[in-house]
Formats: sequence, C-alpha cells, structure tokens
Amino acid sequence: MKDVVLEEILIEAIAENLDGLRHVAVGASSPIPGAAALLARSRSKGKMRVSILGSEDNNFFSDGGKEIFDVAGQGRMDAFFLSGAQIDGKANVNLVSVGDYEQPKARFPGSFGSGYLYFVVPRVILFRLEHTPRTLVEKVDFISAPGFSDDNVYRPGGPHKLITDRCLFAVDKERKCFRLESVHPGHTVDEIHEQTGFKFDLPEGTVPETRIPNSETLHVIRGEVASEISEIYPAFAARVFGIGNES
Amino acid sequence: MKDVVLEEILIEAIAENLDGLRHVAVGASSPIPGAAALLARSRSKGKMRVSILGSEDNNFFSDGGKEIFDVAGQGRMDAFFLSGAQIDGKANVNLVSVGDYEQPKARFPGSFGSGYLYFVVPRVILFRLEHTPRTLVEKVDFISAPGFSDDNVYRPGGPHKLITDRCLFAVDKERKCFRLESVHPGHTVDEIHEQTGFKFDLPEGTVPETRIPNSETLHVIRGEVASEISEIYPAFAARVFGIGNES
Amino acid sequence: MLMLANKLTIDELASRIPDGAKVALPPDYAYCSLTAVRALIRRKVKGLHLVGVPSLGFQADMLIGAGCVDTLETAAVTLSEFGLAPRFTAAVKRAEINMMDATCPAIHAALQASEKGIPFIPLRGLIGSDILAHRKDWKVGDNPFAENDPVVYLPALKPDVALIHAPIGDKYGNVWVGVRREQMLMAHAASETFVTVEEIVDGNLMDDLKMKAATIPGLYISGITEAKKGAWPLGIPGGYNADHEHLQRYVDLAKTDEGFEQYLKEFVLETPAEAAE
Amino acid sequence: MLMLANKLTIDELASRIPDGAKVALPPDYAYCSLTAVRALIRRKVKGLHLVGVPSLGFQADMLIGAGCVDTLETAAVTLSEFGLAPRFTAAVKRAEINMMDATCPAIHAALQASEKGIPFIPLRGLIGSDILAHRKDWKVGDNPFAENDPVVYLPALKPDVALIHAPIGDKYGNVWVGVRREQMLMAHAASETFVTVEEIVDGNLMDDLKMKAATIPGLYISGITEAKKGAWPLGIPGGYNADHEHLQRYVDLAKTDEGFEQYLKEFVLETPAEAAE
Repeated sequence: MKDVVLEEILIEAIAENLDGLRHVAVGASSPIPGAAALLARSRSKGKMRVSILGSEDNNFFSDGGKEIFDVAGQGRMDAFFLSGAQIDGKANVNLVSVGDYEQPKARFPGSFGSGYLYFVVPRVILFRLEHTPRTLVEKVDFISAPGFSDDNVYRPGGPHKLITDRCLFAVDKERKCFRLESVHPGHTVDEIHEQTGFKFDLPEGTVPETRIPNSETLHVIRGEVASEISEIYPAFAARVFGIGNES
Repeated sequence: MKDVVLEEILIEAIAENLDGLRHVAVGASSPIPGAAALLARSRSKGKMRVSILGSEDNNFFSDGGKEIFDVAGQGRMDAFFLSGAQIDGKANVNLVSVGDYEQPKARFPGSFGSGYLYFVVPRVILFRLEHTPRTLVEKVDFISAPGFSDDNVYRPGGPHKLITDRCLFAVDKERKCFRLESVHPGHTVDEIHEQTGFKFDLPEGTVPETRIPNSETLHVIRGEVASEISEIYPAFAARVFGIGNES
Repeated sequence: MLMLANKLTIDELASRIPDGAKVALPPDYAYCSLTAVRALIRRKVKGLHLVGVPSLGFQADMLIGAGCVDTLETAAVTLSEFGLAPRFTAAVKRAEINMMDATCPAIHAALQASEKGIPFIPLRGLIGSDILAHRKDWKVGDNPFAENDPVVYLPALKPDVALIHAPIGDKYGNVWVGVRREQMLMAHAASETFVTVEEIVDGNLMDDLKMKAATIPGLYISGITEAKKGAWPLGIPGGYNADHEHLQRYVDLAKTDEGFEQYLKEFVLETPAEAAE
Repeated sequence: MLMLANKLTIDELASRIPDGAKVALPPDYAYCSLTAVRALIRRKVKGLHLVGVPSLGFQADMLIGAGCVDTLETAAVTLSEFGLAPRFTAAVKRAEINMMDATCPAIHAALQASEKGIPFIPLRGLIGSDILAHRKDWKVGDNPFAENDPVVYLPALKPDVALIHAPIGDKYGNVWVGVRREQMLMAHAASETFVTVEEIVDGNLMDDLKMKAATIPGLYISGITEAKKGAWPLGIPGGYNADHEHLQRYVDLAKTDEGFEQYLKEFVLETPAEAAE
C-alpha cells in the first residue's frame, strides 16, 4: 500500500468530527473538507447529506442563493467549514483585509457568509493549510466573524476545531481559546509554538500525534471518495490520488 | 342594439376609474370587476396589465401565494377590488363576522388579503351588489381593514370608490366619508338614503345619473371583453352577454 | 449515494402527525392531500392547530367536523363556489374552536421568518384592524429607521408539520410543486414535512434543471406516500379536475351534524385501505 | 392581449442605466450580462453603486477598472479559480472606492425586505463583527418577543436597477432563470430590471407550467435585449462553459493599469456593434 499523505490524514481527522451528523455543507474550492464530508457520508450508511456549494451541479438546492443560509438558520445544517486570511487566538476569522480597513495593505475577496454561518452552524471547522505566524495571529485586523459571543447573543453555532497543515486544535468554549489536540506526523510541539501567532492551551500529558487513517479508511478514501471528489475537483484528485484527468 | 343592462353600466363605471393605470389586479369570483379591468385594458392600448387571482390559468405570477402581496407592497399594483359582508360610513370593511367575534351570529370566510391590500394599493374599489341597510351599515361589527388611518400610519393605499347595485359613491379623504357621486338609472336619491345604513355627503346641485356606456363601449364590452370573460366566468358571460356555454 | 426517502403508507404518515400538532395546509386551489386528511380522521387525531397558507377549505372543514381541531390560524376558510364551509361555520358559532384570524400576507411573512431563522418580521397594513386587535401574539413597534412610523411585528410562525400533496416525487424524497411555491415555503418553514404524491418517478428530479427549479429537496421531507388521486375530491392544477358532484354532496350533507356523520361513515371511515387502491 | 416587452439594443439598454444608479449584479456562477457591462463601459457610465447578490466577480472588476464605480456593496469580490480580482484589489488599496462589506445572507435578506415592501428585516449573526461595525446604515435592536435578545436590523435594500442575463425570454418580457432564483429576487426588489437573453423564443413562457415556475414575469422587466453568448467570457449554467483562456488573459492583463487599458481597448471599446453580431 502506498504511503499515507498529509491530505489523507486531514481527511480522516475532519471526518471524525462529522460523525453522526445529518447535513454537512462544504463551501466552494474546498477539496479536503469535501473529501472528508464524503468519507463521513460513506460511513453514515445513508444517514448524512452532503452539499457542495458554489457549484451548479453538486448541490440540491432550488430556492436561489438565499436557501443555504436559510437552511442554516433553520438549524438544518450541522457542520460547515471556514477559512481565513487570518485566524486569531479568540477564533476570530478575517476574510477582508490586512492593515487599515479604509486603505488596506492587503485586500481579500470578503466575508462571504462567514458573518452569519459562524453564528448558527453548530460545528464550524476552521481549516487553514498555511500554518504560520502570518495567518495564525494574536489578533485579526478585521473580524469577519467573531469566534465567541456574549451570553445574550443568539449563538447556537461556533468554532469546533481548527485544522492546519501542522496540527489540530480543539476549541475550549469555556475559556474561549484553542487547545492543541494533536500534532501531525513529522511535526513537533515546539514548531507549533514557533509558527503560531496566538497563545493556546496544551492538553494534559504529552500531545498525541494525529492519527493515521487505518487501511480500511484508506481503502474508502482512495476508492469511492477519490472517485467522487474527482468529479468536483479533478486537479486535486489527480495530484493526491493519481486518478482522473487534470482539467 | 339590445338594451343596456346594469352589469354593463357597472363595468363602464368601474373601467373609468382604472384609466391610465399600469397594473390592475382582480380577486377571485369577481366577474364585473374582471370585465371592467379587461375593458380598461382594451382602452389602454397595451399599457395596462390585468391579473386575475385565485385562478391557476389567469395570472402571471411564479413565486407562490406571497407574490401578489409582495407586488402590492412594492407599489406595482395600482388598483384592486374589495367587497365586504358589511361596509360602513368610514369605509371600514368587514369580512369576518356579525355579532360577537368570539361567538358570532354569522361567520364569513375571513379577511383574506384585505387587512394589507387596503393599506398599500392606491385605488381600492369597494364593490357590493347588495345595497341594503344590512350590508351598508353605520359601524361594522369587525374591522377586517379600516377605511382610513391616522396620519403617522404608512398608508399609500385606500378606498377610491364604492360601487353598488344602486349607486356610485366617491371617497372624501379629507372628511373621511363617502359622497354620493351618481345614481344608477331607475334608482333615486331618496331610495339611496333609505337603503344605506350610514350617513353620506351629497354633491353640490343635483345628483347625476350614472352614465350609460356609449355604443362604442358597448361594442367592446359585448365583443372582446365578453369573449375573454367567458373563459374565466362562463356562467356570468352566458347570463349577461348570452355567449359561451354555461358550465 | 443519495439519501433515500422515507416511504410511508398513508396510515403510517398519519401516525407521524401527533395530537396537538401545528399543521400547515395549502388552500384548495393548490395541492391538498385529502387522502392524508382522511387517514388523520380515521386515526382520530385530536387538538390540531391548523395553519392556512394562507386560507383553508375542504381539508379544514372535514377535520373540524370530525373533532380533530382546537385552533385555526388562517386568513379565511372558504369552499369558493360551494359557499361557506358548513362545519367551520357551525363550530365558530358554537365557539368550539379557537380562531386566530389573519390576513394572507401575514401568514406568508411569518412563515418566511421561520424559513429564514429570524425571530420576527415586520409587515405593513393591519394597524387599526380588528384582526390585529384580536392577535395578542402580534405587536406594534417602531420602524427603527424612521421617525414616528409604527409597524406590525409578527413572530416567526413555525408549523410542526407541513402536510402537502404534489404531482410527482422521486425516491430521494424530492417533490415537484411547480408554481405552487407556497408549498415549498411551508416545507422550509415547518419542522417536518409529510407529502403524498400522485407518482414516485424513476431517476432524480434534481438532475433536470427545468424540474429542479420547482422541486422541494428531500432534505426537508420526513416522509412520502404514493397516492394516486390523493387530492380527490379536489383536483390538482395541471392534472385532474375537482369532483364537483362529490363536493356538492359533501356541502349538502355537511350542513347538519347528522349529514356530516353520514358522509364520514361513507367516504372516510369505511375506506381504510384507500392508499393501497 | 398581453403587453409586449420593451425590446432594446444593447446600447439602448446601457443608456437606460443612469450615472449614479444602484445596480444589482449576480455572481459569476449565475447568469451575468457581460455584454451589458461592456456597453456600460463604452457609454462611460459614472458613479455606479454596485450591489453583489451576494458576491461580485468579473463584471465588477471590469467596471471598477474602467472608472465606473463609486461604491461596492457586497459579501465578496472574487474571480474564484482565477484568484483575487486585480482592479478591485488595486482600487481598494488606493482607497478609490467606498466599500460596504456585507455577509451573503444580509444582502439576500435586505433584498427580500424590498421584495416584500417592508422597511427593514432582522438577521441573526453579525453582532461583534467588524462588518457590522463599519455598516453605519445597519442597527442593533431588541427582539420585541424576547428578553435581552439583541438582533441586527437591516434596512430594505432597493436597487435602482437589476441587471441580469438569462438563457431565454419571450416577447412578453417573461424571462426564465431556472434555479438561479436570486435573479428573480433581484427583479422583485429592484425598481427596474434590464435583461439580456440568449434567445427570445416564440410563444409565452407562462403557458408551460414547467417553465412558468422558474420564470420572472414581464411585469418586472423594463427592457430586454437578445444577446447570443451575452455572458461571454463567462459561461451559463446548463449552456456554454466559461472561456478559461480568455479569463486568464484578462487576469494577467488587469494586473497593471496599462494592461487593463489594453484589454479594454481590444475587447470592449472597439466592439461597439457586438449586439448585432
């Protein structure tokens, strides 16, 4: 069997966090979360729906652009994925700009649905493949969506995990901060400290290594999941799984 | 040419009040207002739209039951028709019940859209073919929709005329009451006083007789209007115009 | 690997609608599941809170007559060309049901609030009406973007169940409703939606762009029952016509308590196997 | 005797959108009228307030680069797989445009408020975000049906113009948009809607129940222009694909002011007769 790659470890780590859910939505341009959702769906034996947004063909909505947000507001979306140009130690997400808002040093596309979905989707999984002090910062320059809210703010949703290319953080809702949950194979806790701009908690005892998917899981990932994801993200599937044609 | 009938006089009287409008909506089971709207549309030379509600085939809406109310709220509906089990001298309309609301003597279907459309449609034409003290009352037992509102209430719409089988009332928005405008041929002002449960103003000078449609108008009513209305209200068209088949 | 629909018999469907449920129903001119209404009467459902979207007709009259209804929240109850709804009228005169009179756009707007997951929605109109005076659950408040501009605030209306009929469904629970999009709004707004369909077709309705645009996704559908002529004696737009003779017979019988009982016995209680027809 | 549509040439259409107009545009993955955008640039429209429903892409980037835009009200400006929108990014960094950052559901909800003729609509979320902090036109208020429950109040968003493309229209101005119903919402909410269509078909789209359910009625349409491949270089769902090579060329050129001018000259300014192609 060929070696396990980082993408497969991330797919498994995310999928574990989707276990038992009824409806998982994945944003556009998110091949790893998409594959993780498909893996979780495969394990659910038909109990989970997955919708892939921003694609005409791979979503089942029929009431225009508003429906996905209405679905979330109704409580019919259990998990969603968010990224950020910056993410800070209070789980605030910045998708807008770096520097002064009025005349920024860098400007990104914008907040999309984050300013809403982060509040109403119970498990929002933060996902950032560039884990550096530039992206994981002490304080974001612009809050597209805050990580935590005051007690009187309607907030059935919020951050559940933060997954990067180096490690996995859990969210401590009481202390309103991140706790290192596991470090991916080949990475160290010291490196995480060095590459993270915010303070985070450590678990008791030694920090575990992120689990490598077992052979049964790898079989599913490299089989049905790879095949399905290649229809949506052919370039990704070709690079990671060596299947399909690049487009 | 055959004699003019009351329905034709009413159709002409209503159509005059629709002149120059862009969109006239007609509720279900309203053959005379429907025919009047079609006459006005014919005269508009393609400048007026008419929608007939509560019928699957004769309306052009595509966004469910809410659309017609949304259209009115947007200011895209210029005229609508309302009837009432009771109508009073303040132009209040009752479509709900007579007697105590909790245990009424008579109960009618309900207010439908009146509690909204009466506020937002600029020309609401009240239409009641039974002109008696039982229907035109001093004070309605239940206000489905009030005739007039306080100055601070958003009220771009409201009553424009009241048309009965005996006469035509205009609405005096300043004095918030009705003024007799014309009496249909064969009826008298004394009779109107006797058969009307509310006080109303009289015009200066003698009360005119409601105009009889001229031969050109009768030609249109008995031709294209009768033909179109017979598709929607075949029994009405057969009875009044002697065309089509009763169903 | 799409989720398959939860296919139910008509009696299973009726058993999934609990006593006391707030049930949204379409008007007679849309797609009404009379077959489900008959099954509900047979299972002796009690204490329903019916929501007319925006008005009610034969379905409500039968349920009221059979003693299944506590509360009516609707802009009207009408049998259109067949006149006043006899069991409704009798029940209101006897003060046997709790009336929540509304106006059509208030029902649509309050359902849209649930659809959007917002706690309330404002609406123009209504101020000065007795509809508003009797609706203690509605409030008049300020428009925060203007001076001295009162507006009605409607709390979100969330039915426990939307009960609808439709021409076609598929095995994934997708349901095509055409221009009758208030049925889609009902499904979005309600906690659960049960649907009877004329036909469960092969394939996936979402695969045809022309059908998809008017199809309720299976995500919202808790259970689906195939029921040929499930709207009878009403008709369905673009399908079969209403059975006018039967409806007239209903109206004539339902004028009296005894006549209504006779109707129930003949057409509802003694046809428990209608779904299997 | 239905009202016929107001058929316009592409330059007439562009002339009907005045300087300073608040113009709602769909995202790149819906039906975008690039042909109308090119006509607007040719007519040197100024001071537009663009509203992304809910995000913007190539249309906005070109209009910004050509100096047509004062204000952007949108949840994002993105060229998706082609990366950051170069003219947008440059303009924001130079503080040349007034940004009104939003979140997708706020745009949908505020348009729905205009659609319904209500002065505002509440929305969950947003509290504690810098989106809200920068939107002086939004307010936080109480939920009148609960204690200590703050909620964001959005004023109704009413575009002067909705500018859309669609696969088919008819001579009555009815326009089929399929599942891209945000284009229907835009038409309902805006004062006027101008549309380019791939094809004006014979007959009336409203006569086919399957088409009608996804068709914007002519009531909302101020003008219609037939424009084959009117979305080019974008594609249309269910129709033709985006011209990836051309889009990449745009992105490469638009990285610099000079490159963008060259693109404009070659593909926008010197093709005034494109509608007649």
